[in-house]
Amino acid sequence: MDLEFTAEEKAFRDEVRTFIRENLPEGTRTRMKEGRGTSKQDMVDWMKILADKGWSAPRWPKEYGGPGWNAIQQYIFTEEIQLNHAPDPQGFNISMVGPVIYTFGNDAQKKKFLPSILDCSVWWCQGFSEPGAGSDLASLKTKAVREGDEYVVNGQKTWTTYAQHADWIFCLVRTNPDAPKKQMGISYLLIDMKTPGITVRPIQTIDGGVEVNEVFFDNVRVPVENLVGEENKGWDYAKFLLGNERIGIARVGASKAKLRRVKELAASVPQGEGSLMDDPRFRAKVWETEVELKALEMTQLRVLSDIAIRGGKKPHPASSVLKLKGSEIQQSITHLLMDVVGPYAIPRSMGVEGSNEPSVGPDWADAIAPGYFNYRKVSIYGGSSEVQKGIIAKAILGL
Amino acid sequence: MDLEFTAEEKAFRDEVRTFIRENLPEGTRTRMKEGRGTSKQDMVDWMKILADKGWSAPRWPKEYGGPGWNAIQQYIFTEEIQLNHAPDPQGFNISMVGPVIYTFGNDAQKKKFLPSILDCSVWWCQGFSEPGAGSDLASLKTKAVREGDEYVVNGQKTWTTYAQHADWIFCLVRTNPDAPKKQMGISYLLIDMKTPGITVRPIQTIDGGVEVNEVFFDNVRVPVENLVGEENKGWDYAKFLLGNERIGIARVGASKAKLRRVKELAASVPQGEGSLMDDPRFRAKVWETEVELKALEMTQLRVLSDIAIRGGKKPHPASSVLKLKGSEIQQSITHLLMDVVGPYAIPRSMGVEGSNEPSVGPDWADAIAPGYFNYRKVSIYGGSSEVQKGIIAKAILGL
Amino acid sequence: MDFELSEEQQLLKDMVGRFMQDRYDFEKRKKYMAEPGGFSEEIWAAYAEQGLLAVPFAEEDGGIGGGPVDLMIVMEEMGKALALEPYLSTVVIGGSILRTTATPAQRSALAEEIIGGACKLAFAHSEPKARYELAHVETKAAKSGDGYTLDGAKTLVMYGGVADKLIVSARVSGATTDEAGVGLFLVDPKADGVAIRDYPTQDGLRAAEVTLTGAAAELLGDTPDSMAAIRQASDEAIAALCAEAAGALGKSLDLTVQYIKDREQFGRAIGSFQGLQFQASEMFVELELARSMMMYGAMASRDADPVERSRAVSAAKVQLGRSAKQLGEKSIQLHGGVGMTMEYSIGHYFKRLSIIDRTFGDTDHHLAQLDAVGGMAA
Amino acid sequence: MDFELSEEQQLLKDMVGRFMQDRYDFEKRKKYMAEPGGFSEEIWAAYAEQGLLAVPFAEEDGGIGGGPVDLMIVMEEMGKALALEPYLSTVVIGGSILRTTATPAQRSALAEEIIGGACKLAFAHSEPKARYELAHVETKAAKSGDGYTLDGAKTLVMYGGVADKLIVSARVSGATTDEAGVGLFLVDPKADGVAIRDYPTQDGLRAAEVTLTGAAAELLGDTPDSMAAIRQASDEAIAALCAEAAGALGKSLDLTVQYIKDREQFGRAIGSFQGLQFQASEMFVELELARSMMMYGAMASRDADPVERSRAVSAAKVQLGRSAKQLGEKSIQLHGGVGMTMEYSIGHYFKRLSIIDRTFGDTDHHLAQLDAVGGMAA
Repeated sequence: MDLEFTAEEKAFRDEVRTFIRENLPEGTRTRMKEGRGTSKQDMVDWMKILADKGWSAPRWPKEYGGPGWNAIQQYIFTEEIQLNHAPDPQGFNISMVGPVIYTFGNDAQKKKFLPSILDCSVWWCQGFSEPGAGSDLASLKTKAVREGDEYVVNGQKTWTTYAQHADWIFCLVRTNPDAPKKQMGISYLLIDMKTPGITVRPIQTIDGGVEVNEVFFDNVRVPVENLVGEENKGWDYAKFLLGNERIGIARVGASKAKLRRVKELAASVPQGEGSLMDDPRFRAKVWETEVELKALEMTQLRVLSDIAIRGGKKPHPASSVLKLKGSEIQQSITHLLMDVVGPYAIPRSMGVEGSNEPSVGPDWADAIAPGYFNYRKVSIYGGSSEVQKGIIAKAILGL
Repeated sequence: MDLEFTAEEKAFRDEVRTFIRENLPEGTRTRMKEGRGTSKQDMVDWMKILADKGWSAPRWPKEYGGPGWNAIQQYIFTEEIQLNHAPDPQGFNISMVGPVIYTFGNDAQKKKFLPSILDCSVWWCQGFSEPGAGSDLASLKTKAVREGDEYVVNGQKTWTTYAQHADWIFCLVRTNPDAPKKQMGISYLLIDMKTPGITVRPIQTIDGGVEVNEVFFDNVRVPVENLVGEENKGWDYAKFLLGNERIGIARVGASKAKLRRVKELAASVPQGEGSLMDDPRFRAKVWETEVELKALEMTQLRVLSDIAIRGGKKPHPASSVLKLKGSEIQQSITHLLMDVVGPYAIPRSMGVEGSNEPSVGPDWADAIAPGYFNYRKVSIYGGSSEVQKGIIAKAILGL
Repeated sequence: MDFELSEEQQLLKDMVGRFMQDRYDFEKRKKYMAEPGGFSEEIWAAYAEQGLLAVPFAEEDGGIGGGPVDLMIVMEEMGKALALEPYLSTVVIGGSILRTTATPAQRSALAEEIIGGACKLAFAHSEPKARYELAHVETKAAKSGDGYTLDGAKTLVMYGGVADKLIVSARVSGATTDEAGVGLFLVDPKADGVAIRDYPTQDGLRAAEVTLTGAAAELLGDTPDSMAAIRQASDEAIAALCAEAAGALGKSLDLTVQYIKDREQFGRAIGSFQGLQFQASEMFVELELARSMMMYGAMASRDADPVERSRAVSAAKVQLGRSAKQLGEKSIQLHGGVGMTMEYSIGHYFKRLSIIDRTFGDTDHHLAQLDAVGGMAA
Repeated sequence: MDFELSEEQQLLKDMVGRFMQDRYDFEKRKKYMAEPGGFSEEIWAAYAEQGLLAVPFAEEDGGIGGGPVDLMIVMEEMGKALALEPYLSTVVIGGSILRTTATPAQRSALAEEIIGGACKLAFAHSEPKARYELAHVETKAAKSGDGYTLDGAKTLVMYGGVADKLIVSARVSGATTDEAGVGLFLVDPKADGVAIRDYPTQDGLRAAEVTLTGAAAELLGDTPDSMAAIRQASDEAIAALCAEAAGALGKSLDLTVQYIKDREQFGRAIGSFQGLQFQASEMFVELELARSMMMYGAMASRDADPVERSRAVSAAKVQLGRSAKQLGEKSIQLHGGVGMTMEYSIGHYFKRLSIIDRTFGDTDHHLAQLDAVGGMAA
C-alpha cells in the first residue's frame, strides 16, 4: 500500500497541470471557477485545444484517437481538469456515444463519426429519458418503425441536456413493442438534429438557466445505417455506457476546488472584527466537509487501484458509494457557499436577459444561489440517491 | 393564543414545585439527577408520599383516588416532576393497569386492586411483548385455556420491565386461537407473580443494568375472576392503554433538566484556559439542541391546548411527532453528555457488583456512558421510530 | 396557556385562505410576477378592500388593532400562495415602526394611506457592509431647515423600486455600529438625490439598491434615536417571515405528498415505497416543529423585554431555517427531475424558503445571537 | 498509488482472520473476559506463536519488520472479533516507543521478551486533568543515582493492572504543558511506590489508575525529552484504533444485515422493507468511508513530518468517530430490543466503538486539532 504516486505519475500530473494552466482560456477558467457554467463556444474551443493535444478523450484507446492512458493516468487527468477549473471533456461525445460507436458500431460509422466526436466539432446529446419514466428508464415509449431503408421515429424525450447545442442525438427507441421484457426490443439510433420533425423545447430549471430540454420526434426519418449494432439490442449498449462512468462520478477534484473557494471567499467576507473564517463554528463545518471529502477521495483511489490492477471487470463494492456520497458532498459545499454569501444570495442578476448591470453585492455573489439550486440535481440525475441506496441494499448487502 | 399560564395555573405550578422540593428524598433526587436510576425502595417511598398527598395518579378521576386534574394541571405536574429530578409515578401501576381496571374491570376488581395500585404497595409489571413479536404485538402466542374456574397459562413474555420487583403482572394472553383475526381472541388477565409456575429471568442490557426480564409461564393457574372485562376483548383494552400516553411521551421536562445538567457539567470540565463551555463549537451544539427542545415543547403545548379544549377525542396530528422527536432529542442529549465526560466515559464502576470503590474520574462521570447506551432504547421501545414514521405516512399523510 | 385561534382569528384565517385560493394560484402568480412592479396592483387593492392592510394598525388610526398572531395568520396564508406583494415591508414593518416611532400625526396620516392601499412602504435599512448586523448604519443624516438630508447607500431594499415612501435609517451621531444616534426617516423615492436600482430576486420577488445624495427626509417621531424600534421591527418582521415560511413549508409537503401519490414508477405509486414514506414523515416532523416555533415567535415578537423577545425570535428563525433546509431539499428530491424545473411550483417554494433563510439573518447568525445571550436559558 | 495488500500482507490478513474466527467467537470471548486479567493468557501465547507480537519490531531485534499497514491488518481483524488482549499497548505503542526512544540495548532486550509473549506493556501517560492534551504531564521524574524516581498519578492506563512493565511519562523540567522536558521511563509495576487500581471499562476491557510515589524508574533512551516520541506513538495508536474500529464496524454491518434478513415481522423478513434497506445502505456508506480513512491514517501514521502525520491521523479519527456513531447507533436500532441486551453481540460492538471514540481524543478534539493546523489544507 502506498499513497504516493510514482515519479512517472507525478511527472505526468505536472505535464497535465502545466498544459491546462497554459492553454485553458482565461474567460472559461473564470466562469468555471465562479460556477457560472460555460457557453457552447467555451466548450467547443476547449475541446479543440484538447483534441489537438490528443487528450480530448482520456479513456479512449489509441487506435480511435485516445491517448491510451491507464486508469491512474485517466484519474490524474480528470483530477487536474477539475482542480484547475477546466471543463471536463464534453461528456455526451466522449464518455457516452463515442465508446458505444467504437465498441458496437461498424467501420463506416467509426469512420464517419469518431473524428468529429473527438474534437467536438459535432456536438452530441443523449435521448434516453422520457416523461414519466424517471428511474424506470426501460419503460421508454418512443417508437421507431422500419419502413424500407429508414426508421420512422415518433415520441418524446426529456431531460435532454444541451439539446439546444446539439448537432446529433443518440437515442434509445423501441423497435419491438411485443418483446417479452421491456428491456428487449430497444434499439440504439443516431439521429441528425436537423432532420425534419424534430422540435426542441427548452426547460427552464430552478437556477434560472436552461440546461435541459424536451425533444419531440414527429415522423422523423432516420436511415437504417444509423442503427448501432443490432436491432433490439440497444439496451445492452446503453447498460455498457451506464457502467462506464464510475470514478469521475464522485467529482472529488471539483469539490476540492470548490471547498478551496469556500475558504477563500469566507476569508473575504467581513464578520465582527475579522472575517467569516475567524468564526470557529463556520470553520468546523468546513473541516468536517474536508474530512468527508478526503474519505471520498480515498474511496475513489481504492476503486481506482482495484481497476488499475484487476482491470475493473468486477466493480469494487466501494464504487457504489462514489455517486451517493459524492452528491451529498457537492450539495453540502453549495450550502456552505450560501452561508458565505449570506444576504447577497438574494439578488438575481445572473442570467437575467438583457441585463448588463453590475452584480449586486460582490462580483462572485450572484452565482451562489443558482449554484445551490442547480446542484439539487446531482442527487436526482444519473441514478438518484434512492436508486443508489437500493442498489447497495440489493446488489451488495443482498437484502 | 397565549403562551402564559393563568394565575391559577401558575399558583398550581408553584404548589407542585414546592411540594416536590420539600418532600422528595434527597438520595432519590441525586440518583435521578445523575442518571443512576432509582431502586425499588426509592420508587415505593416516593409513591407513598405522593399517594398520601392524593397525587400519585395525576390523570385519574377523583372517584378512583386521583386528584381530578384537568389536562393542563396534569401537564404542569409532569413537567415539574421531571424538572425537579423526581421519578414519574410508577407507570405500570398508574398509567397502565389502573385505568384499565377502573374503566373495564368489575366492582370487585376495583375494590381489590385500585388502593394498592395507587400507593404502589403492590407493584405491577406488564406482560405484553413476546419473543419474536417486536412491533407486531398482536402476534402473541402465550395461551390461556379455561379449566373450570381457572385459566391455565403457558407461554413466555419478554422485555418485562422490573418484573423482578413486581407483585402482580397484567398480561395479554390468547384465549381463542381460532379467531378470524389475530387481534381477536386475546384476553387481559391479572396474575399474581407468586403463583406457582412463573419464572423470571433477568436480561442484562448494554448499560450493564437489569431493567427488563423474560417471564415464563408453565401451567400457571389463574382464577377466572382475574379476567378483566370480557374474554377475547383484551386487545381493545390494550389499545385503549396505548393511546393513553401521548403528552408525557415527549419527556420535555426530563430533557430540559438534562440539558441544564449538560451546561453545568460542561462548565466544570476544564479545556484549554477555560472550560468546555468556553468552546463556541460545543456551545453551538447545545443551543441547537435547546432550540429543537423548545420546538418540541411548543408542539407538546399545542397538543395539550387541543386536548384541554376539545377533550382529545381525535388525536391532534402533531401528537405523532412527540415520541419520534422526543426520542431523538433525548438521545442527542445523552451524546452531548458523552462529549462532556470525554475520556472518563471509559471506566465502568457503576453497577459493578461488590464494588464500593470511588468512581474513577469525577463523581458524576460513571453514569454517563451507561446513560448513552441505555437511551438507545427510547427509539426502540413503545413504538419504534420506524413504526412512528409509518404511522405518520399512513394515518396522517395518507400514503 | 392557549394555542387556539380566537373566533375572529379563525374567520380571518378562513377569509385570507379563501382569498388566496381564489385569486392566487400558480398560473395567476406567474402573471402577477410579470407585471411592472413584479406583483399585482389589483391584488393589492383587493387586500385593501378585504381589510388586510389594516390588520396591525390601531383602531383610532382606522386600523383593526390586530396583534402579532393576526399578522402570523395572514403571512402563513400568503406563504402558502407565495404571494408577491410588499405586505411585509408595508404592513408588518411599516405597522411596527409607525406604532413605535412615528408622531401621532404622522401615524394617522400614513396609516390611512396604507390601509386604503394608496401607500406602499419599503424599509431601507441594510447597508452593503452590514451583512446581518442591525446596528451597522453608515448612512448619515444632517439637520437641514425643518427636516434632514441623507447621504449613503442602502442595499437589498425589498420592493424599494415600487414603494411610495421609503423608511430610511440614518445616523445623526456616533460610530458605525453604535446603538445610539440612529434615526428613522421618511423619504420620497422620487425626490432629488434618491437613486434607485430595481432588480429581481432569486425567489421571483423584487428588491432595490437605494443611493441617497443629499436627499430630503422627514424624521419619524421626535428624536433620531430609533435602534430599539429597528430591533423591534426586525423581530416582528422575522416572526412574520417565519409564518410565511411555515405556510410555504406546509404547501411544499402537500405538493410532495400529492406528487408521490400520483406518480407511478415500476408499476406502482412511488409513495407506496417505504423509503419515500419515511422521508415524507420526516418532512412532516420538520413542518410541525416549524409551525410550533412560528407560533412561539409570533407570540413573543411583541414581548416588552427586548432580550427575551429577540431570544425567542432568533430561536424561531433557527428552527424555520433548519426545517426549510430539511423539508425543502427533500421536497425537490422526492419530486425528482420535475422538481428542478420552473414549470412545477415546488421549485418556487424551495427558492422562496431558501431566500427567507437569508433574510433578516440566517440560521448561523441567529445561533450566534442566541450564543450572545446564553442560549435559550431553559 | 496503490491500495492493494502485498502478498505477505494478504497472507497475514488471512492468517489473523482465520485465527480469530477459530479461537475468538462471541461465546469464547465471554470466557476470556472472565479470566483474571480480563483477557486470555492462552490466546496471548498463541499470538506469540503465530508471530503476531513480532509484527512491528525490527528484524535485528527478532521482529518481522512490519509497517503500519501490517498493524492495520492485525488490528482490523482483532476489531472484528472484539479481541481483548493488550495488543495495542504492548505491540503498537510499545513497538513505536522502542523504535523511537529506547537505546539499542533496551530495545533488543524488551523486544525479545515482548515477541516471546513474556512481557506485556501498559502505557501510563494520561493524567487526571489532561483530558486529551498529550503535553499535559504533571508527574515528576527526579534523578536518583543511576536511575530516576517518579511521583504523580496516571489515569485510564489500559491494562495497567496486568502489565509486566509500565512505560510512564514524567517531567524532568518545565511547566505542566511544555513540550520540552518530558521523559519516558520503564517502571516495574510491582516496585515499591507503585500503586495500581485495576477496574473494568464500559466495553469489557480493563484499565487502571497508577499512582507513583518515589517509584524507581529507568529512563528509556538517553535523554528525558520524548514528547515527539509520545506524539508519534499516539498517532500510531490512533491509526491502529481506527483499524480496530473499522473491523468492528464491518462486523456490526454484517451482523445487522444478517439479523434483518432472518428476522420476520408482519409475515416477512424486516430486511425486505425499503425503509430498513435504506438505513442499511447508509451504514454501508459509512463503513466504506471508514475503511478508506483507516487506510489513509495507517499509511500516514509514520510520515516524517509530524504536522502532516497528525493532520491525517486526526482526520481518520474524525471519520471513524462519525462512522462509529452513525453506523453503531443504526446497528442497535435495526436490531430492536435484542440489540439492547448483553446476550447479543451487537451491543458489545456498539460499546467498544463508543469507547474507541473517546480514546486518544474524541471527534471534537480531533476537529480542534485539525482547526489548529488549518484543516486538511486540500
